[in-house]
Amino acid sequence: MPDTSVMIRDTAKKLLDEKRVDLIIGFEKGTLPLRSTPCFVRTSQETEKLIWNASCENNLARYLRGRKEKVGIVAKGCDTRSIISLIKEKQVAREQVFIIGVPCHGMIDRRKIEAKLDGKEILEADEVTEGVILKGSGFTEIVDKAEFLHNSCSTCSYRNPVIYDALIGDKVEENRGIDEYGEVKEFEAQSADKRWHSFTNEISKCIRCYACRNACPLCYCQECFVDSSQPQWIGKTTNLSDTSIFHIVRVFHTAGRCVDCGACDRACPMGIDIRKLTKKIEKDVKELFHYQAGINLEDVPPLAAFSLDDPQQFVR
Amino acid sequence: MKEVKIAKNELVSFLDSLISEYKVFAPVKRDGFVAFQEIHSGSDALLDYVNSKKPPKEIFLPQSEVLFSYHLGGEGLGIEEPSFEDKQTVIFGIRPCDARSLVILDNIFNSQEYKDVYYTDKREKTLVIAIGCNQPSSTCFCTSVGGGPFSSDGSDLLLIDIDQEYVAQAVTDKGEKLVTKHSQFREVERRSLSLMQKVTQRAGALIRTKIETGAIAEKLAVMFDDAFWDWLHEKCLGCAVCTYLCPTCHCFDIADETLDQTGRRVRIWDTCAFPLFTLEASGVNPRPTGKERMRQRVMHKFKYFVDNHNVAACVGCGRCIKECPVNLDIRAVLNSILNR
Amino acid sequence: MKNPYIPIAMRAEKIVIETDDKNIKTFSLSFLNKAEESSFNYLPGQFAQLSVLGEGEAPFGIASSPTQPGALDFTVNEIGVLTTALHNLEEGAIIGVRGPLGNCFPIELFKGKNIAIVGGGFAFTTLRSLLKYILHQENRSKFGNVTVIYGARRPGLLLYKDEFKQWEVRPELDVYLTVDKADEGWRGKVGVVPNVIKEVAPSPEDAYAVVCGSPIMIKFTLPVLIRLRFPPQRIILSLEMKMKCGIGKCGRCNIGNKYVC
Amino acid sequence: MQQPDEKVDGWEPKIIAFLCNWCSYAGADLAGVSRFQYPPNTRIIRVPCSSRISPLLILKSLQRGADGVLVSGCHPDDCHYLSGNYVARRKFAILNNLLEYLGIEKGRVHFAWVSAAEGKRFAELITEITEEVRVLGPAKELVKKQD
Repeated sequence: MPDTSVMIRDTAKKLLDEKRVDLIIGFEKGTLPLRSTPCFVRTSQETEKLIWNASCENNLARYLRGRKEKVGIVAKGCDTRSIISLIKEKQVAREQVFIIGVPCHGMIDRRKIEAKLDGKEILEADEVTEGVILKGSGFTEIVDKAEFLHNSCSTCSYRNPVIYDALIGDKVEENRGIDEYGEVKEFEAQSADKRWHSFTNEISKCIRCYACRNACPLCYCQECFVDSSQPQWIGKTTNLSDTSIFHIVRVFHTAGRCVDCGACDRACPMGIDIRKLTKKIEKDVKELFHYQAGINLEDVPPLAAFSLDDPQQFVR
Repeated sequence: MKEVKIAKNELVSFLDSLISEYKVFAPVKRDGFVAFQEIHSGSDALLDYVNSKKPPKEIFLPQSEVLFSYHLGGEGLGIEEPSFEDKQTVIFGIRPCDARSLVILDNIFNSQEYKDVYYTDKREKTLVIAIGCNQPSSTCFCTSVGGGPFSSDGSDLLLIDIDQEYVAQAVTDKGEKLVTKHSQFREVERRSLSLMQKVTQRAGALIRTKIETGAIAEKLAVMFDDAFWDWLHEKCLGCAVCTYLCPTCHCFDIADETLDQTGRRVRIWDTCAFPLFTLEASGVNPRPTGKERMRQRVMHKFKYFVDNHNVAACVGCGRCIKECPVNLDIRAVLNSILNR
Repeated sequence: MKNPYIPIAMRAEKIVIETDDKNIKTFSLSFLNKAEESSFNYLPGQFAQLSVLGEGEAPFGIASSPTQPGALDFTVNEIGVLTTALHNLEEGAIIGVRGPLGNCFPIELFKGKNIAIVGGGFAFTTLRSLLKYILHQENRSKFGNVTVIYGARRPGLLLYKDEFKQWEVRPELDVYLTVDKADEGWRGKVGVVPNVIKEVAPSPEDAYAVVCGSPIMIKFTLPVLIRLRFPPQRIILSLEMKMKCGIGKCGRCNIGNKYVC
Repeated sequence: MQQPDEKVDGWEPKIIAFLCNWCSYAGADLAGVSRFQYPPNTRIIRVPCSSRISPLLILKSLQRGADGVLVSGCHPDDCHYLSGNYVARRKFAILNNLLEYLGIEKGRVHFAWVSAAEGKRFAELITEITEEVRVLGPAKELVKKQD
């Protein structure tokens, strides 16, 4: 089977040459081991830069909005789900995007690997069939990729693109028998005090850099509530109450839209477990309204709809 | 410069004696990363680490700092200026790049022309003990921006790890007084000094990135309208990771925080990456897109700062490289500028 | 060193509505004590930060002239949080003021020269300060001819109407008021400021031009002045950007390596 | 609002009630006109519809010293705007779960349907909620303190 990167390049080149798109958004090699970086390709020569590997972790759907040109986008399963959400919310027109779907085996969480190496720096990383070869000063190690996937990847049940105009390679087998809400359930089982304590402990790390918001393809409000001055909803410091409200409301805003791509979680420089919040919302939306974001173009988003017999035990 | 040595097994007792006299900040492991925090026992200090997640600038320029407090509803403005802590402070274990960042920040907050009372108070009460970098990280590029793994800029005392002991270089009078006062510091033998030389040479060679930044400001001088900026920002998310984690970024916002009848006017980190940074009340934004904002960041660090203070506002610590969510690498940016 | 972040308290003695849309008011603030007044030394072109505690602070050009002691005037357009808070104040209210900040017009250079003062919209505040300074009896003889060209979108939006009435009749002052759209009873010129400059054509001989207005007005005014042969170094622009500290530290108001404040 | 630090003598719960203009507010009005007694701890804010309430208003109330928050609108099928309360119901179902998940005490945030005819029910509801919040004591979790 030809290499995925090569197939992506060929497809991109063809699309540009045939002028079916003006721009390809994909990944190129990053400057650090285990890192790739988004790249924007406008000529067929530049398509040589395009790559695919287990460090293509960014959700490129984030770059789709507000474009006038026709765009080809390299998209994993989760990216295509975000694109669906964007199309439903009329932020992107279906005909404007050419989706180059790439079946995904999951992306590597380099922080997990770094934690395992306990301070030893990785200077080189090579993906091979058996795993990932890590080289550093005075050590070479081979690790099993599956062990170091992002949490959102190891519980993902949409590894294959949900919609696409071209599919790169063969579909991969979906995860089966994994309880994707395991962590949420574990958290739910704790006492309220404990939950509040761990929530605030996480949030106290927040430096208000808004990387979570800015990495999220669905966080696109013209004016985010945290930036509004009239009214000013929350203060601008890292006061715990203010940062808590920021995270609660941001997460709430993802209801029925979040596809658990993990972009917010990965972007956070302070390692805040944001996914523990988004995943809860996702779980509730599924349980309460039988809706999952980004799995088809037809279902009406749950907060834009209602049913006469929606649950209301919580209402007096 | 006075050179002495301290045995590694005496470091904890040295720190303990510092703690009895000073408020001591040292690297500790917290929530899975390294942070500078006040320690209450010498053994709490982490010695084996690369660098802290957040730069120690926050000790001098906290993310939010009270400029003054006020009480509403009374006569006049009801302003109360903050009082400053009396206690002298020590920062132990800061890396030379971060120590150097303090010298760069001094240009803004502690110069001949202007002394920021909040910053200067803390700066003048603080003794900086740096530890040189025997194992620079692959993202370090201090030597390209005027520093080095054993640069003593900004330190009062610089410790150099030579296996069983540290060679201690007293860089300032403050540092010298400290080593004279504390009995853990002893005369250094020739053998240790030659060992030190080996260590520093080896570490210097470990820094792989070499960028000739000398010409950057000149290049940037004619690049304001360059097409380069049209694409450079394209993948940037516009978050504040690179600026908030930068040891030299110092831009701030000022806001009032009122609860009930009392409030505080606070100075808060702000960043040129946010549209709000320059958005005017009228709705006009002179830096309307990522292009202008990215240009501002690069220009501020490598052109305007050089014009105004004769030094780039970058110490090559590599935090922005490590933490950028989309791997927008400042080294690559600098190289592209140089290649234009 | 004095802490530049601490405002002094001043009293709003008089608040005057300037424009017919009631969006612009001029606040006359008086010092509460002599010591504060004598340490507030400013020249035309400088600004100050006005505080309404709890709401924040914002920079405003000083619209009064140092030749009128005892008070500072600020003309404020209601547009954001702080300006709204200011507009909600009543006479007698205490306002925080810190300054003077920024640079003044290069008044020393103006001495012995002719001056063309060009303003647009509500950007006539620091120009009013300059004009009043020049017209002060002790200063008038130090400057040459003064031409004032001031425009607004419509007559109701012109500032300082009463003062302009007095200035217009002064023989040694050429005053041209213009509006984009005239109404009944308008006797001044009609047209945008750059066109009026073209028409009036102040002589560049031994002259300085001082321009303050919206970026768009400045953009179209500059070529006109250049065509009239004003050398660029004798065109003085007053710029404004969003500011926080006002003392060159907070890092947002720069244009190139220069801080606007 | 002055926030007592702990449950002290003399402390009274403060409750913010967002009432929809068409049903619940009229219900409160009827309670008043009918002279049904209920505790005076509630501050009422009239809103056009329960769906107008953003989570921000609820959280901000808790942040700034409310010990309890009530959002009340028309019964299902009675919305003046036909479906506002149905949409609100979905929104609040998620919010309610999320707040509980984070560990914010149960009983701080309440949702209810009260019609214009239910003056008595309104008085009872407020009495119940006030007592529940009184038992919980002053709000702690999201209260903003100067740090």
